[in-house]
Amino acid sequence: MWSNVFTGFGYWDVYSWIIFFFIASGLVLWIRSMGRSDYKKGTEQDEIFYGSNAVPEDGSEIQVPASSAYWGFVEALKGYYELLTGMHSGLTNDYVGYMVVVAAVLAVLVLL
Amino acid sequence: MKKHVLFLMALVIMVGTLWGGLSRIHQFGDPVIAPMDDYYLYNAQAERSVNNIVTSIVFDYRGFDTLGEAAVLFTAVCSVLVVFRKGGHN
Amino acid sequence: MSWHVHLPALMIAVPLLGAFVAPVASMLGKAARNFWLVGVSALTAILSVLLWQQVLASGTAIYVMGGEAFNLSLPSGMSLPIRIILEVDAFSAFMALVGSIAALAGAIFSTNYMEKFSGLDKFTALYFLLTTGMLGMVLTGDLFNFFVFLEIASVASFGLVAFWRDRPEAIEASFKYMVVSTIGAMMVLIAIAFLYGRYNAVNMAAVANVLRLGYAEKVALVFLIVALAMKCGTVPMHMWTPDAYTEAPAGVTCLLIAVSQASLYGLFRVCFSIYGASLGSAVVPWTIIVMGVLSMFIGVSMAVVQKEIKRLMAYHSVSQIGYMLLGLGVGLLALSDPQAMADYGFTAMKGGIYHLINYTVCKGLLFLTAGALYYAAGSRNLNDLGGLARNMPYTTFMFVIAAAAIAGLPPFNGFVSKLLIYESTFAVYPILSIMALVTSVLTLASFVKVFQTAFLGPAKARLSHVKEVPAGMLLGMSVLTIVIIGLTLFPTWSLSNLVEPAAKALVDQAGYISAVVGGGL
Amino acid sequence: MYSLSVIVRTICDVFAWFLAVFGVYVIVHGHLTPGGGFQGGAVVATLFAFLLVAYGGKKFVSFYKSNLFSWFETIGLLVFMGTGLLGLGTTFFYNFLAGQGGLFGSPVPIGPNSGVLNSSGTIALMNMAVGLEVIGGLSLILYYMFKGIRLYEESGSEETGHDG
Amino acid sequence: MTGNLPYLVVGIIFLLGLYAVLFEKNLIKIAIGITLIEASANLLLIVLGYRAGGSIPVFTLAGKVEKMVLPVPQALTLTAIVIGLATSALMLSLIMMLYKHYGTLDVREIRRLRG
Repeated sequence: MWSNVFTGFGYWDVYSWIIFFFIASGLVLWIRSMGRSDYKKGTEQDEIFYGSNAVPEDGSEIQVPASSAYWGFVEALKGYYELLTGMHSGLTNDYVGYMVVVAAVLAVLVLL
Repeated sequence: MKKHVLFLMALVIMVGTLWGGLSRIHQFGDPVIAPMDDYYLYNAQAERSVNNIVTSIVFDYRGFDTLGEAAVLFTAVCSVLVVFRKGGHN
Repeated sequence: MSWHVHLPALMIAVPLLGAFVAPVASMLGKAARNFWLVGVSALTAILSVLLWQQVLASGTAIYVMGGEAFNLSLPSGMSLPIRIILEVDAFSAFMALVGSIAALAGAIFSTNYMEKFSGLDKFTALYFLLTTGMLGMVLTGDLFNFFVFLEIASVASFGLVAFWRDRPEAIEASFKYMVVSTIGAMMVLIAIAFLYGRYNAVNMAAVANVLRLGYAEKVALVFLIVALAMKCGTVPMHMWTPDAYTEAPAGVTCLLIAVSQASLYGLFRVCFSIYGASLGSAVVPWTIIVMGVLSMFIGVSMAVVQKEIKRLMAYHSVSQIGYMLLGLGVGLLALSDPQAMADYGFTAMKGGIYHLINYTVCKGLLFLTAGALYYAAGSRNLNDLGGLARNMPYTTFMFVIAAAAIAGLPPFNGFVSKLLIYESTFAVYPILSIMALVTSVLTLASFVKVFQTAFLGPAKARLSHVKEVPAGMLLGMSVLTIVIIGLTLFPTWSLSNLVEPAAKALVDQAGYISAVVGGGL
Repeated sequence: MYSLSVIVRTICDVFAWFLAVFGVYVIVHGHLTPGGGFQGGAVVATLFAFLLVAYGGKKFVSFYKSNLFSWFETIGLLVFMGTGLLGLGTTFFYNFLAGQGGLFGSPVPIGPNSGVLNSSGTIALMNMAVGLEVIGGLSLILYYMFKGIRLYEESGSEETGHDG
Repeated sequence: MTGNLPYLVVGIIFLLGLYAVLFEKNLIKIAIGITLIEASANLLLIVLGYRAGGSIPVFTLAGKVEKMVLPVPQALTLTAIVIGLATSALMLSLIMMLYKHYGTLDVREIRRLRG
């Protein structure tokens, strides 16, 4: 129960990882304890520095929306994604048709 | 339209293989030896004292299927009632 | 004889009775209905644990429906069974355990989540019927009975996907799912008719005992593989998956995951136990492997660009199905070669089956957290969400655990199963494990996107009123969280007790056959 | 839907009851003659389609009691399930009445015979239970699909669900 | 192959149903195609159970019977028919709700879920 999981090529031991995480968190706490101690919540010390501009009230103005996340990735693979979204056309006939195509291909492969 | 041609070809291939398989099951009209069905035909009357062999299969030998079948009907009724239920809160 | 021999029948009878009584129970008011919903699910889960223990202790359990004795599989002088036989080997018991855990979590979650809807008595009945269909699919040893339970699960899921019937997308998703799934079920029925016409038997073990691969058997195999692969949502037949998973209520989606796993079970029962050694050529294993790789890559690459949270997760579950197809397909490839099976095949199957339970609990938990977000924030569009970690700390915590586990971050359980799959598929073909690694990276990317846009970031004005979800939903989520943490902390125990018996039972075709045909009094 | 002419309604009044009686006959003799619970239940359920067409929707809705028929369905299912559960002494769905004498327990001669109504054990019970369930279920489907047309005509109260 | 004509009929009905589902744009026609596929599956089961010159497997008031058709396919078909009925009823209900929501029966306009 406390041994390793042998994967045939290597092994996996969860407890060494957990011990490592404890050590790492201990290190983090130690480094944090070396920080300055005159930090006070609520004072001007924890105000957001927004390029010396006024911080907008509603956060939705300064948040990157999800639709623009990984923009470069999608832009680089434009053709691929156009193909894929063309496949998901929302037409019920197509959905059945892909199944029939797979059945035909598999039938040809298996029967030959 | 290219897609339609592809679907049509796939449909033809699929149904063609289906035909090929169907004609290879067994000759129509004389099934090869049928031990399971013959067991029902010869023993159902003595075992379950029932004249209608089909009913004996539906409700006794394969009664569990019939329970599932009744459950399917119940499911369909529930689904239709869900789709056409009166709105508003319970 | 003790009542334990009736466990396989009770496993199906209890939720079915719960479904039949549900309209009566819900006449007694809201509390009675919720109690019935949770209590029967909990009872089913307890029964599944007992059944699993019994199967592990005393081998494959068979149950003859309506026979003179529960194990009288063959009448006198017959070489093939004449009654419906439930055959529960370790793999079936494992699947039933996983499915009933997911059903319990979804039921607890739904008690609070469905408060805003009417017609909840029908909801309770349909939920139990979906559970019944899932359990029957994994427990039965009879082909036509498998079809009947497949239909129960399908029709119940149509009704549940269309539950919010004032939302046009819900009806649309249900209809599309229905058209595709009904045709798949009819293909299954035609394949069963082929096998019946050839061998005059509908019992899986009896068919497997006498099966010789001919033309008609090949057609039946093609139909079964295509229909069941469609039911578990493999590319390019996955189009219904995002629609249905997105539009179903969250608690139901958690159970739909388990139902798709039951279809996967059917696929591998057909490949390993019915055809098995007589499968001959390597065409079918390679088809399954290619379908798995396609599902992994296309599913996750569609998930990255989604901006509706449940749709993203649904596409992503398509990609996780690919891992199981890959692992078990590699196992099927090595089935006829004991050396290869010992080298990498069995490891791949262990990885696939272990990933199956990891996927079910993690993805179920992810869908529940998505439902909690929808319940609290009133929107599923990631562009409208943001900064919710302040308002919903527990949901955030559980989402992080589930996302890290399914993305395969050490030390979570998802990493163990993926590690097994990587190393075993590398032995077959390095490109396979490279694709799996790339998929894992994109998985992490998609969940980083969800985490960053929904939970982190500045607080939004329109979300300032959001509070943590009610206790019932938190309880339902924490059930799955506890399972994930347990699987994480004791990987060796879960591998040796949950996964390895299942993989052994799946490989052992002769044992599956002899349990019925060789058995009897 | 509006009610049809007086001729049709009269014919309906005359023949609907034969339809019901025939359906009940098919259900009760399910273990002797072709047919059974499902077929007989479907025959009885056609009676309701008959009435719906002949008398029109409003009148049908006025005299059709959906609660009663949902009780039919539930009771039929529970009797069916309970008959299976009663066999748990031996196995689930064990036919514990056949050949025991008593209710539905008398044996039948082997080979072609004229049929014994009091035979076949739980099969007859299950026939009646399933017949009851099918009568309830199919007529409920008819009723609610017709109500669905009305629901389409008058836009019912929409459920906002979780949005907003 | 005239002896196997029923198998040919099964294939033709399956072809027609699948063609309707693949190429028809009206929801009602798609539902009709699906019921056609169900009919072909049921017909296949019944055809498989036919024994030349056999009588129905019911002993009540049967004359002297020398052989009977196979009873199992009829039982399976009974189950399959009820399942098909349930599916068709639910599908028509969904089509009614779709028409209520979208105001059309054209499948090309019912595609809000895409991409």
